[in-house]
Amino acid sequence: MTDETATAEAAPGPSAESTALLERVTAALGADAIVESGEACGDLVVRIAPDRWRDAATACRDQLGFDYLSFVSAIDWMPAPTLSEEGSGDTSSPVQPKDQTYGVAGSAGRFQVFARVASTRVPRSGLTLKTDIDETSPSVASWVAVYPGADWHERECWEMYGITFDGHPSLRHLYLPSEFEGHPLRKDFPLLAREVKPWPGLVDVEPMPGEAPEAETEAGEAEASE
Amino acid sequence: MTLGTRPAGFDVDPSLYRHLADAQVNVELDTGDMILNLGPQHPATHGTLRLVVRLDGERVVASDVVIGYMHRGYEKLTEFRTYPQITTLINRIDWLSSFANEVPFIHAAEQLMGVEAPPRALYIRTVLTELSRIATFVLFLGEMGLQVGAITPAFYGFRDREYVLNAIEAATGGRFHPNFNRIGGILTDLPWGWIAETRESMRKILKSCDDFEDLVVANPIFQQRTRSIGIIPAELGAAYGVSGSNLRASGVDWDLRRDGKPYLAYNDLDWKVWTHPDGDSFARYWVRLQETRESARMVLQLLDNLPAGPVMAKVPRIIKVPEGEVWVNTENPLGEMGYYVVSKGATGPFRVKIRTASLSNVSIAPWLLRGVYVPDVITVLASLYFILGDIDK
Amino acid sequence: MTLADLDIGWGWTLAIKTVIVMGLIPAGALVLGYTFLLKMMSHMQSRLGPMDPGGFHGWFQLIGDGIKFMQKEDIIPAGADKRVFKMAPAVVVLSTFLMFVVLPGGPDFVVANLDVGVFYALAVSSLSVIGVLMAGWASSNKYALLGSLRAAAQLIAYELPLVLAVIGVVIQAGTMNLHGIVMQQADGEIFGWGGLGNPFILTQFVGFALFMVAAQAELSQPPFDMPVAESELVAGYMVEYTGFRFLFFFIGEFGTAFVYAGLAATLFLGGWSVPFIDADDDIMNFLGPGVLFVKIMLVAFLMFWARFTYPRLREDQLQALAWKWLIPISLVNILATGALKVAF
Amino acid sequence: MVMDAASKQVKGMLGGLGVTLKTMFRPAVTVQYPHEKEAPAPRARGVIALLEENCTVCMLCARSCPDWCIYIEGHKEKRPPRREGGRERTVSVLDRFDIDYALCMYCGICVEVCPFDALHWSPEYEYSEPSIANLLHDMEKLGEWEATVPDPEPLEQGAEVKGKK
Repeated sequence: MTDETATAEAAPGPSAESTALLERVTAALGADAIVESGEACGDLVVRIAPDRWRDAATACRDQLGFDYLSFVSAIDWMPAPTLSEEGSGDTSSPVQPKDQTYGVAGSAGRFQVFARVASTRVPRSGLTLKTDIDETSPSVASWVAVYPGADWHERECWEMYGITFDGHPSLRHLYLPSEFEGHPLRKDFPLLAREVKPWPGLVDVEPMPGEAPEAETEAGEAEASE
Repeated sequence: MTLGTRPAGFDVDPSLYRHLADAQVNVELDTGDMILNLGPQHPATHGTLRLVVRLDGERVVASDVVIGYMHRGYEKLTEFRTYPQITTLINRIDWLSSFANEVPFIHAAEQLMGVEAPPRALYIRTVLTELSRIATFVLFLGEMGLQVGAITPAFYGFRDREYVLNAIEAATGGRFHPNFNRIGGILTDLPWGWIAETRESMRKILKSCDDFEDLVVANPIFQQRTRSIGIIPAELGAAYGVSGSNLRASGVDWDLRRDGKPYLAYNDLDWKVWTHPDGDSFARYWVRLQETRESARMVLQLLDNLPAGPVMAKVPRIIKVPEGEVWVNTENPLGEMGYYVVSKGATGPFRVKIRTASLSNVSIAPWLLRGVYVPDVITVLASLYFILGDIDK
Repeated sequence: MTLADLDIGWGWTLAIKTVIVMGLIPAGALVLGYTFLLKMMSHMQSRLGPMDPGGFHGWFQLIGDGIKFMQKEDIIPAGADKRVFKMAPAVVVLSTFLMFVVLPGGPDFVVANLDVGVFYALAVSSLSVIGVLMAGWASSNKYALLGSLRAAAQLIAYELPLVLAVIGVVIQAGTMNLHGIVMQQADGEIFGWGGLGNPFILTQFVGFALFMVAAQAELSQPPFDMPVAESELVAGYMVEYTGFRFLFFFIGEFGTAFVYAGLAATLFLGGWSVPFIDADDDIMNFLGPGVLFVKIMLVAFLMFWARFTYPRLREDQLQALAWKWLIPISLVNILATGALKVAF
Repeated sequence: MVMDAASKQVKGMLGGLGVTLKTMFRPAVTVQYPHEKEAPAPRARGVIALLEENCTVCMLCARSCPDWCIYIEGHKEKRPPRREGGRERTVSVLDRFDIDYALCMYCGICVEVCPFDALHWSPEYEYSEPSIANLLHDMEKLGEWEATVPDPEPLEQGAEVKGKK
């Protein structure tokens, strides 16, 4: 019974708590550190300048009282080169829009590191921080000095996206075997299982002898499933 | 051959997927100590967790956790699936409390779509979440006894789990993977006579919790083996992201069912959040025992005032979630589980960050295991209570 | 009608006695293993245990296991020290066989009625430590090494309370000869009333408790099963053994449990004697073993009951329990028995 | 103070023994599987049964299955018109409808998404095979399962009974 959270994205302006929290964050970090802020279904999302990423962590823990680190991860905003245009007729995986749009609080480029911190003392408190990573040399300051829990999250992020975290004690593989090449969670990394096996959803209904050729049923079926 | 760029003729070199035993181990080798490999096949690790331990005699000098043997790449899979298909997948992350995995994801999708499940559906979801919590905790109560050496509690744990799994199977059709949640409500209503049956199994669970109290908690040998072993200080636990009963056992009075954003029907219940000041393995066992009892009472309360009415809100057949981002986290049996769903208006999400509890709960293990005896390594790991699917996603 | 007056020479009597003992140990191990490990443990855990093998309540289960172990492949690890690896199970089981020598089933139903019976039994029982160490070291496996070192420390630490607990009985009985101890218990009277005889458990209950705890540790059964801690060391020193070598260890484990229960029954519950029948006449040669068997099952029930209920003590707690609690208590017990012996 | 700590310890030890003894005399919970069989709940998702008449080869189930484990082939046929004088109907008829239970994860999306109610759940669970290839059930096998599908049982009181099953 989510009463006060804004239902749709275009809610009439961010809710009261988010604005109050935004002021506290600006006070703690200084206005220049905050590039942009927005609200995702009632939660405040703040985009921090890349060089102030570790100060943001220390500010969150000391001044803002967010002692609990939920996670550190990354997003790759590039639209995935979907497989279906190769004519395999595979409509099983969802078709994402082609243009590269950014989520709440925007983004400067393709990669973004985002983290979620919360407080164990204040109920319903929490903050999502984002920062931009430039594609050519993806790296950002590591949070391990402030939140020791970030150690494994950053190792996973490095291994999945290729974003190096300066100051991390030992960046090495967390999930993948040690000689694995490539960064799987990047959008251009193929999902092998789906490429090796032909798609069983292919329509295989031979038309009546002398009926219209194959193409007609193909089109008929494709839009039925949209 | 790097896999990053996609070559024309697509052949997969199988050798790249072999798990080499020589994971980069962050443990400097010097002659004095003995390196012992606990896992990946080892009775004490709940699955394929590998703990490389450097021993000086029987005392642990340094330890490093190697995970990834169970990695199935969920976050990559979610980019190729529609919403109904994802719900069937995510209840395989923490397979012990599989119903509880679906709740935050469905809640996130509902918030993005602005749909709200009818009250009866919310009540039934809460009942099934608490049932899966009892199923997970009851197994823990038995399992912890086994790790510390007593064989009998493990069988009591599995026996009680059967009562709860039968109830879940009668309602949802699947013992382990119910797949009962839909965006906007649940599949169908409860079968006839289910409420009476569940009340009966709750009575059995409460009685067997007293058995665990006498057999394990009151036992001085168990207390000797677990008191002041593996103490997690509250602020360090929070900094590591430890959550759930592990953090409440260190005295942190924080439970997302009460302190997080209101979800399901927890606000209509009166229930108590259990904490314990010590923060050692005994406290974690004790807190989970009290929470099992609390969950059983909650289920009885929920079944008493279950509202009548529909179980499914008005939702289009082909679900397209409007563009937007949302973070929903809930209090799963193992700790805080959350989904950061980024949607761009397609039939499937653009990116789903799955925050699982066990990853952070186990990340504190190397810190905890410094200077500990080998038997206590097993006690500490057992008391943290993680599931490998939860860690490796 | 005792074996002595069958004029068949000492060679044959020795052969018959050996056959009896060689048959008794595996049978004792099977009976104990079946009733307690399979049936009692499962009922205590609200399950049925083996029901199918052998029709009625799965009685054939352990015999079937034995045959299965026989035909299993005998794997010796590459890095193992072959000769020591092969000999280890034999040494462990040897101590069990030797202990049977003195256990009296009736007035003459005993292999050798040694005057230093109790002393001999306890001395021989500590032979198994060597076997365990050999097994652990020879298997060249880290878990086995850890297990055997733990076993060595534990068995030696609990040798002392075992012996001290028995000294109380010896003082009260005045003799170390097991036959004599049983007779003392059969004929003795409590404050003048001789009806029930005077089983030493009544006066030596502290000694009995100490003996049971120490015996539990000697058998490395929970709460003292650190050497075979299945959740840490997988199977301790037995981890590399397969096939009939593992069968030796299994028989050793349950055979020793059978012997210790026998020893406890003889020392504390009056061995083969039954209250109203004179313990010395010939009928007891046939009735005695049955009575002793019932008492053994009683004592074994206590042992296995604790085994299925308690968790495992950690290594240092286990040692602390032995040195700080059991040995001082047993010394006090000896002091008290001595003082009372002198007074009465 | 020392005394009640000691007595608590002794009570703790004996309490544990009490529990195991009490359970020993209670009846065991095991079900002797080959001899006695526990009936699965009517709603249990054991195996998927196919009602061939309802199927119109619309491929929705094969398309929405996350594991890609449904393989369908069909052909079109002419059927006499329902009402005389009406024009002839062309109907798609199933040639092949296989479900590979080695891949299936029993999620039930196909049963739910089928618009013509051709797929049903049956609580049958004893169909294990020595070789994994036989787990590919063809149309006849799926038709046989149709007999074991229970009719929908009544719902709990307070449930709003909608038109559809």
